[in-house]
Amino acid sequence: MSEFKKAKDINEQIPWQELTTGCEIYEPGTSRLTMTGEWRSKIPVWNAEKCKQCLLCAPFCPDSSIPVKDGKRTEFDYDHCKGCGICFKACPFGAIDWKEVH
Amino acid sequence: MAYNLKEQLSKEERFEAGHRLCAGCGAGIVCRAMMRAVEPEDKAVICNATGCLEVSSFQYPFTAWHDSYIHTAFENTSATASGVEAAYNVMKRKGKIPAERNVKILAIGGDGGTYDIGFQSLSGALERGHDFTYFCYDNNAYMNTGTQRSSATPRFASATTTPAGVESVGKKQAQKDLTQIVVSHGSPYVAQTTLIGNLKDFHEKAHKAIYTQGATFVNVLCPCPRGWQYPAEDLIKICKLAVDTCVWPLYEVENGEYRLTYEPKKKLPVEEFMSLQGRFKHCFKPGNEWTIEAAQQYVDKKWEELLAKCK
Amino acid sequence: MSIRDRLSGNEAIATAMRQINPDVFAMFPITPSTEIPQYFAQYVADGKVDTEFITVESEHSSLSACMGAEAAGCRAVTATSSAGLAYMNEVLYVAASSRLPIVLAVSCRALTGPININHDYSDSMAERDSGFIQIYAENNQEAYDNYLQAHRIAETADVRLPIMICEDGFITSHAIENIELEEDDAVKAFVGEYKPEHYLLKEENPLAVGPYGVSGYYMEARVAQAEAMKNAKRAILDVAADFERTFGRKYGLIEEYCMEDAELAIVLMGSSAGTAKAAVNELRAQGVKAGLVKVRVFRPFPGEEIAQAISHCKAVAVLDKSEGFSGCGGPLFAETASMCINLEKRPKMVDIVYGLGGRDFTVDHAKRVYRRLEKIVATGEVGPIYSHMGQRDLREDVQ
Amino acid sequence: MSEMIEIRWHGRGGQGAKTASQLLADAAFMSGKYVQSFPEYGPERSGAPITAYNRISEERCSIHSNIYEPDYVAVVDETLLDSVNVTAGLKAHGAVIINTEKNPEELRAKLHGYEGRICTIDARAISQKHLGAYFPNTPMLAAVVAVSKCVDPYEFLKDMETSYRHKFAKKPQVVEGNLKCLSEAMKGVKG
Repeated sequence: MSEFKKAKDINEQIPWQELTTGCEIYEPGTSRLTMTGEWRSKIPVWNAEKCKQCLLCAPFCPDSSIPVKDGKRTEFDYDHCKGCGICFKACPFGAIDWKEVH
Repeated sequence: MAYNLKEQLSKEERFEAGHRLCAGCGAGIVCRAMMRAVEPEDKAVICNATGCLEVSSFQYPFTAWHDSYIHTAFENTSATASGVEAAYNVMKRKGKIPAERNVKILAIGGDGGTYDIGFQSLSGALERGHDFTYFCYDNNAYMNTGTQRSSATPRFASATTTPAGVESVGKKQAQKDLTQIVVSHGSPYVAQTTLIGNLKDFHEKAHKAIYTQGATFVNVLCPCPRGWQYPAEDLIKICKLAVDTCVWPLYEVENGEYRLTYEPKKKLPVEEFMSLQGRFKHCFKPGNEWTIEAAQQYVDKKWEELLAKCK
Repeated sequence: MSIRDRLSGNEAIATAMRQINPDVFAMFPITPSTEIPQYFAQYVADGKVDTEFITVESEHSSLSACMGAEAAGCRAVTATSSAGLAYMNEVLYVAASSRLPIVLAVSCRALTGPININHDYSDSMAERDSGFIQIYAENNQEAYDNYLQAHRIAETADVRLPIMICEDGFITSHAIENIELEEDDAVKAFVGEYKPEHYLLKEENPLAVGPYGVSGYYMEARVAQAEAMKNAKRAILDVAADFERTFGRKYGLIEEYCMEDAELAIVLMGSSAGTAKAAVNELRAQGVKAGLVKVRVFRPFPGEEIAQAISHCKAVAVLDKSEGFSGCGGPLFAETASMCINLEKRPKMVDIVYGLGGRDFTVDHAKRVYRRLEKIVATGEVGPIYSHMGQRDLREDVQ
Repeated sequence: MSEMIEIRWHGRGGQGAKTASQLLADAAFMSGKYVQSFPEYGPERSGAPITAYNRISEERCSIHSNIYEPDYVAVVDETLLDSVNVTAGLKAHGAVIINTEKNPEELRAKLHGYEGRICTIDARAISQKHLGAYFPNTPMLAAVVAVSKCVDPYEFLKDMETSYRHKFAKKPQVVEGNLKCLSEAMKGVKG
């Protein structure tokens, strides 16, 4: 694979000469570099003990912030979770709390 | 193969975290599920109409997409997809892409980019029969510009260009039935779905659409908490009510054959769907009761028509 | 070996396309460019090309499909005119800023209204700021030759911009004239294979095209695009030099005709330049030091070259075949004049808008322009800087 | 450029004046000349009067205007004489060639005081006789060559034969008909 400009090296300080041609991006999923967790005003809290691993919460996360590993959900990706509360409502077992951020 | 949520969620995520959609936006759920419907060994090219999703999922230098992605403009997504498909065909023919490599061409746009400004290019691409799947995330108004009415906005919804007021009960016209219009193009697979349950309905339709040869179409009702004025966390409930009131019936049309994929055990009054949303608040004011009756009559009529087609 | 033939401009362009065998051609018909896709459809039907030919439902979609195809890794082409080009307007800008080297053949035709199918440059001039490279032809031979050079110019690594190959609607597009065609193999060898570094269908890594650019990036992206357009000047000359080595016909950014010692000059474009050359010949025979500058490349604008070419003249008329409605002259004049602003010594200059909607331009018209320039030199009075020629007019004819 | 010949064709949309001008350009091209053939375009439909032009010369002609002072004028449809001033600008040494069964002088009254040479050709009769249908272009083309000598008449017939044998390779009888049509028309010009 040829060497090309990476998104991590593109920022609002670099000169125009260092932008990619036509503002293209050559890597997958570079949005991960954006910490949308900072947008959160409420926070979901996962109670692993109450969780039955039904996984109904995971597909409803608009922010891909409920990682599933080996068929089980794991801790929220708080770097990206925007705290919308959909998972809190999706959980049939009360295993997700939804709290104010303090 | 039977739908298994655990297996689906074990797939590598193809719509990445860190996009800039509003908290609780249905479009993020749609994109993730859409990409799960592409087999892991296949690549995709996503053609995206200008709109909320586009400005949020590829803001330089951050793309949420793991697959190749192109945004050109608002009204031309189907035409752009036509070009990508033509390129795919010719590159395969000329041996520039190995015969065994499979790339699925997906187009996605909101109701503005699909029902309205993008309708001409959609119709053209459907008629020509390019091998691609168009996903419409229908959030019932032009949300990117701030909830102006679209032809997908239901009657009586208050939008910023059809506000409720002393002389107004919101939008005057019923929602354009785009799904039916697409069926009329002779598309080999057309479906309506939304975000309910374990997303089985969505997944099966998306998968069938993507893996049916030809121009296929999936219309997804996709709530917008800001535009519909409901608490973001209630998305699943809203979707479920849309289906159980028959405001948004779930069905598919395969080579012209209609099939209902979900029939509510008890058809709920449309009022229950409307009452959760601020955009219909004025319908519940004294003197406006007729709007709810009219909405109910319209839903009933459309539902009966659909049932007749599904028999 | 060149092949002696006689073709219309449209068939010449279609022939160039056949020889290049582009991957994707997305078409929508509009007079007078329609013949180009029609000829091409027959090539497809007869198996002379293996292009994917898409018959889309509008010009907006034809260029959009070209964008999809070009980004996907293909050579994509289309053709249009007039309202079709205007309808593409939005997508032209997007294609240019996405840096997709699409080749667009334009049979230039007047914009409405009133609706008119004949030639002027109101369509292509309206898109002069779109970011497309624009090259104009005097006749069918140049239309063909320019097309053969187009892909290489557009695809040059530090250019990567879409390109319009413009011919005069009907006057060139439909007139059959002699032409030297090149052998198919020679054309293919000259144009070469398209090898983009990144494309949507590339296996090794994905490509994302067409982002939202916040203010923190937009300015830089536009400067980069502006630099690419500047680079196009060099690329056009490089490709022209190779074209001359390969096929023997010479091209530049501009063509200077009898300009070495010219005192009176016309700056103009397209087929009118050929007609005006006949006037120059007649005037030269009478001892008048007349010359002309034909602007072949309008984008990037060869301002310095034009300014240099006319700097020693006493009076210059710029002939605009489009009304810019600026109230003070057409686009060719505005740009030519602005590029002369810093010349130590510069000629008197006037703008004449002519030939709109197929209004004929004859040798006599060209001679009238030179007579006007003679008068300017003799009296030292420029007279109206901006005027029209060829219209019926209640006012005294300023020419 | 003095040897350049300029010809203007008058016909009706759909009758083939444009095609006739293209055929003449083809013939001149085959004999090694530089040619231009171009119609004056508008949105006219079948039946409307149309104009087409030819320039034929030994060097490439750079002029791309219409022709206002033609050396020859060809009128494919006699009925145009009532509505179109076909001899406008026609040079004194030139000629107008009209498709009609009439004799030249019978038409002078319709030519707006034109004093020059008038030639006529009964393209209908010749076409019907040799091609079995009304294709005025072929006899008109031959008549224009015979009158204008814009290409050598002998070379012209030879080139046309080659062209027809190529074009109608599978229909030799059509070749014969066309060739007879041309040669009879070349001899049948009156005036």
